[in-house]
Amino acid sequence: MAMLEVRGLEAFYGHTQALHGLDFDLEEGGITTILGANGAGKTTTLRSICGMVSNNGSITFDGEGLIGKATENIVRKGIAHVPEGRGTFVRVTTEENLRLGAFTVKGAKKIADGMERVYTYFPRLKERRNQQAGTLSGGEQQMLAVGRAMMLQPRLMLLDEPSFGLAPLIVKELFEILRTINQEEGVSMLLVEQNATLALGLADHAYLLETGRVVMSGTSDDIASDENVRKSYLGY
Amino acid sequence: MKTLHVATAAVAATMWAGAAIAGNAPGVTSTEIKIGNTNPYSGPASSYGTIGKSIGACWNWVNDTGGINGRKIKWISLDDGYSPPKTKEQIRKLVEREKVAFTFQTLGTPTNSAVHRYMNKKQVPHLFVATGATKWGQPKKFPWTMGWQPNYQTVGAIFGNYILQNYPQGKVAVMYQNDDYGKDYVIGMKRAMGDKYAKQVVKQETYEVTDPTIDSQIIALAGSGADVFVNISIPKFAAQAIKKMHAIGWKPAHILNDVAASIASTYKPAGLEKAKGIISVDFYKDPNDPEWKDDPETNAWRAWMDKYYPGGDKSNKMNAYGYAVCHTMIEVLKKAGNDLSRENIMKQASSLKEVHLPMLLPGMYADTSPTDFYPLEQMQMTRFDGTRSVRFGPLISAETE
Amino acid sequence: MDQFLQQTLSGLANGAIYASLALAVVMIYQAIDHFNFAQGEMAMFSTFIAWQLIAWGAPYWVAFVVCLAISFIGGMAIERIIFAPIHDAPALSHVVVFIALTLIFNAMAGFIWEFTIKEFPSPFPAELPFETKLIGPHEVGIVGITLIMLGMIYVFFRFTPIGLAMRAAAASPESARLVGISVKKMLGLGWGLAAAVGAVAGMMIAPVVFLEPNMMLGILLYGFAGAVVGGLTSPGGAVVGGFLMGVLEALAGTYVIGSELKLTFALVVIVAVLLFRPAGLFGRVVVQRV
Amino acid sequence: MALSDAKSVAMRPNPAHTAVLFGIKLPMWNLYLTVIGIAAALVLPFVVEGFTVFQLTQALVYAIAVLGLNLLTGFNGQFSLGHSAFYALGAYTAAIMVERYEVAFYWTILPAGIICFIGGFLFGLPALRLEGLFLALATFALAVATPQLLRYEHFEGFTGGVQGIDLFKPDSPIEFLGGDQWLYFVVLVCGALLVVGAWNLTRGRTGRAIMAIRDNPLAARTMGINTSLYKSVTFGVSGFYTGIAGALGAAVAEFVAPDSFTFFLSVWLLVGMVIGGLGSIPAAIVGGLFILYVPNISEALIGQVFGDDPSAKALIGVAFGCFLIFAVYVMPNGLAGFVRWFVARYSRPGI
Repeated sequence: MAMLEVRGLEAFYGHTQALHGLDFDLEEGGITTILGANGAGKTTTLRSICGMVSNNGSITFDGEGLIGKATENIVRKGIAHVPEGRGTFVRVTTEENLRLGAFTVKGAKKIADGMERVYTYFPRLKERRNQQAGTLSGGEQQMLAVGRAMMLQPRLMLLDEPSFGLAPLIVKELFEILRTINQEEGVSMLLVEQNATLALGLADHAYLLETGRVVMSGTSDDIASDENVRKSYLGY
Repeated sequence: MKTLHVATAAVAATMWAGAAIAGNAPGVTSTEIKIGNTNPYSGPASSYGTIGKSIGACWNWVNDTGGINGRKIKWISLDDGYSPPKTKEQIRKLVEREKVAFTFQTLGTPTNSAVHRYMNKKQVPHLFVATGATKWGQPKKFPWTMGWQPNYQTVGAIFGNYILQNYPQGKVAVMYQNDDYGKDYVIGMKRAMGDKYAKQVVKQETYEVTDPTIDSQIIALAGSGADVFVNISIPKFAAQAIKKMHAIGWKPAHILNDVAASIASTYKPAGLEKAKGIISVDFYKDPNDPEWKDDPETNAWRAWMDKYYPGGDKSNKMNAYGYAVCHTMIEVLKKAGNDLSRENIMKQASSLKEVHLPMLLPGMYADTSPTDFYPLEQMQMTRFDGTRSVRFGPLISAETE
Repeated sequence: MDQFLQQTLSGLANGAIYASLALAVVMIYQAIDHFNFAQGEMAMFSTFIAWQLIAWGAPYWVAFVVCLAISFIGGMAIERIIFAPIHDAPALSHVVVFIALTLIFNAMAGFIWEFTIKEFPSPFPAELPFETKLIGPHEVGIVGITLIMLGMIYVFFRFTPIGLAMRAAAASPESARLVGISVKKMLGLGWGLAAAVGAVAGMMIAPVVFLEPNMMLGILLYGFAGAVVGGLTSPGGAVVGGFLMGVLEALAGTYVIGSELKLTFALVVIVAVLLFRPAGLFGRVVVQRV
Repeated sequence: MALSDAKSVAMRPNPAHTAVLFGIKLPMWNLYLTVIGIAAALVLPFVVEGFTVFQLTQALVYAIAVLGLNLLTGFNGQFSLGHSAFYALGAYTAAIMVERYEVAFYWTILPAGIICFIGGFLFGLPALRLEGLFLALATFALAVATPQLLRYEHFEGFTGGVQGIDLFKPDSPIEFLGGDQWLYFVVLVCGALLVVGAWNLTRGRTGRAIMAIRDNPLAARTMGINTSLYKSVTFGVSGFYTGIAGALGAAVAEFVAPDSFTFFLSVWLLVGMVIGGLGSIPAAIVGGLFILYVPNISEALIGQVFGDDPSAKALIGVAFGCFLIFAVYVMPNGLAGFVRWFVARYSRPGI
């Protein structure tokens, strides 16, 4: 059984339907990516998993249904969401952001260890630990968002456009760290990206979304070698 | 009580006459007299609302005991939140829509000012307004408006004279509420003291009703080295003043205005010991003064409170005020008999001859004439001895010119 | 000189009153990211509850604790019953509900307890251990209690996970949910704590100004001003702001402009301060890089 | 992104269903409502009693003040608790001109507005640096200071101090119109002119700039909008409206006094604006009616339920508070928001 199973997922904003019956699976330990154009429903898919849009259909995580559950309770099951726009708590410090990430974790030792691990991955955050998080640069805030998600000690991490608005060098650094986290911490990842080249480079599985429907799926290599995908999304 | 029985007995005989005359009088039928009123039942001045409530309770009692000359009182008391434009609206509603016979005890100086000309233009009796300003007694200019309580300027003048007689060399400190009520006392003091006011008053301070405390004012006044303190404030601030004066050890002769001269609502919260020696004036009985513990009039008042206004606070002097003023109105209506035309009501109200009212201090009465629109003008000075306000000196009748 | 010292100390004592209410203001601001206009009336109502318990014969500290508990539960109930259903309404609609609550609490207190002033006991000894005419024991007590509350609130927001979570939930509810914080619970908790802090403020204030339904009208004004001038996100700033209001008002009334316009003067000074420090003396301007 | 596009397509009125009134483009149903509204406003004073006309006049005056506040808050996003100050300034300007200088009332309306425009503009300048609750405090200070200044000893010769100033409302020059009816039409004409003015202001280039500042001040600045100037001018215009309301209100009450213009007036104007609906011009009328009538309804309700029980009078405030909460529950975005929601839901083109 897959770790995350999505069947017939529909999502709505007011009267407008954004997802029209989505089906996909996510295997434990891997990195899966969802590709698609602007407005295809990628972000909506991630928000649906976390119960942040009105939806129906079925989403099961380890066999447990998530539809209708409150966001905070879904998160408590070990799903960390790195949202679009990074969701930084701007008024508090970097370290307090990390502490907030560990809100569901019990035990001071565990939290301290977690924080040390985050600092090992992102030494820059350690330098800025007492700085008001709103004053961090975009790249630093993205690192903070990933670090905060790690603090939850998640089994699944949902990443929404982590490369958005960042310089290419920083993106490269960030994606390498993501790969390390996936391999060393055993965190599964569901990645939404506009930059398909990057995403397919990192992920092992990929789904292609068009106007709220899955139109193609397969391993990253299969998808990357598809003629249409290459033309429309990879641009060569 | 006795007269009420007589009145009830007379009902049957006069019913037909009443019906005939009352037919022409606005707000009056053979069975009912409509009386209008505004009071601040909501908003920052809502503490005064108890006057309107106690008068309402008084009319309930009147109606239970047969009404006046066979007519029940329909008391329409509306909330104006102490806002003059709202008063104007409510008064117009009472006069034009409810078509009341007259209004009675509308409360507040700015609020009554807003309708002063309107009532006189409409020629509707604007009786016994609940404010101590002086302007309610001008029968020539405003023949339809009449005050009731001794006005603030008169009290101020009494204080001024008292200072002249007893502390001719005294240094005086004055604190007053920064509105018409406070300023009227000062005007009265100035009138009585003449140029002595400027000489003797070494320090003046004001407070706003929104001030949380008046500590700062008291310290400043104490710092002036005054040995006489004239305190014109409402109970809350009077109690604060007494406490603070004690705390900083300032012990002048303390003259407190009648508004706050109440054992239950000022002296007790401040501490009876600390209030000892306070000099004031009064014209009606403080029900909490041990002097009136077995007074039949006060006992009747207590019984009435229990039965008709159980939610009311018996320690609140204003409920005795409401009771007394209501009896003034009863007297006027009884005298008017079956001619309840507005002219006659006004005529009766301006020809009260030494009418005793329950809860007034012994020897005092209401008295008016076509040229004297100030019903109550007598007062007596009091000194608080730690348990009761002891009256001293003669009844002072300060005729207002 | 003696006069100046007296005025300053009395200003500080009044300032402690404003500061204690300003703390409640900051508490609710940290919890709901908004100012609760009904805070003063809620505190007044809580104090009446304590007064009633004492009138029924409860010892002071029993009444104190029970009153805190009732206020805490009451605050949570207000959040759950009144604000939860209109959670998505715009901020100004919430302001209208705050105004409505102010009216309701004020009128209810008047209905139940009438408007005559009531004496409320002070928990502090009647005499100070040293001889002075400058300041009374209750005044010293208020300053002490205010500083203790400040310390507790500071520690709560700064060092406890719940305090941190509450600030996060108020400032960025969506992100807070994503780290597993129940924003609903935080809101309720914040309302409860703010009501309890307000109740303490009310019980400290009442012995000075006397208990009656309108007692908070003026104080809320000063407490609000103190909290804003100190910076709404900083409990320490709110306390300093409260003290500042008290001293400023006392000294301005005595030496600058007379008591007639002292409030106006104090407010003008505050607005002037805000012009140079638009986020208050101790508030941090929220900087966010895009 | 695409979602909001879809929504705006749905809400865009069908061109076939629009009409033009005073140069203003309106959807058809809106036109019907406007015509009915105008007709009712013209006929009402002849069918109801004088007292009701008086009440309606007062409600219209409040509506104008609410409109002024709405221009500032609803359209420009600046919060104010200080509009009682502008209302007072307008009222005193009119009263002093009429009573001290014997100017005919009509000639005091515009000066009252202009003085308040200047006052608003000047207050708007320092207010530029303040936002949200800080601006609320500054305006709040203005509202609190106003009655104190009006009572201030040294201004007494001018303001009449605590006693206030009496003034007479203008006599009706037309024989068949009573004094109340005449004043009603004076206020109505002023109100109509101000509504048309507000409409034009908010529809044009200026209006777009004002609203852009509300929605995204940063972006507005980068678009080349002089935000400081627009914000101060909006404050001025808002003051202008409220000042005119004050002058008209002085004539309706025929009396001004410091106690008429306490901070609570600001609160009621705010309540009226929110209940009517932010950023909507017709909503101001609802706001005006609400301010005037709902306290009366609360009072009547308590009277009905508790009869002659004197203690129950204290509950009027409770009833009013409950009405407010109820209104917010039913229409969290005010009546205007409710109507917008209703129209979006039921009158989409083709349905």
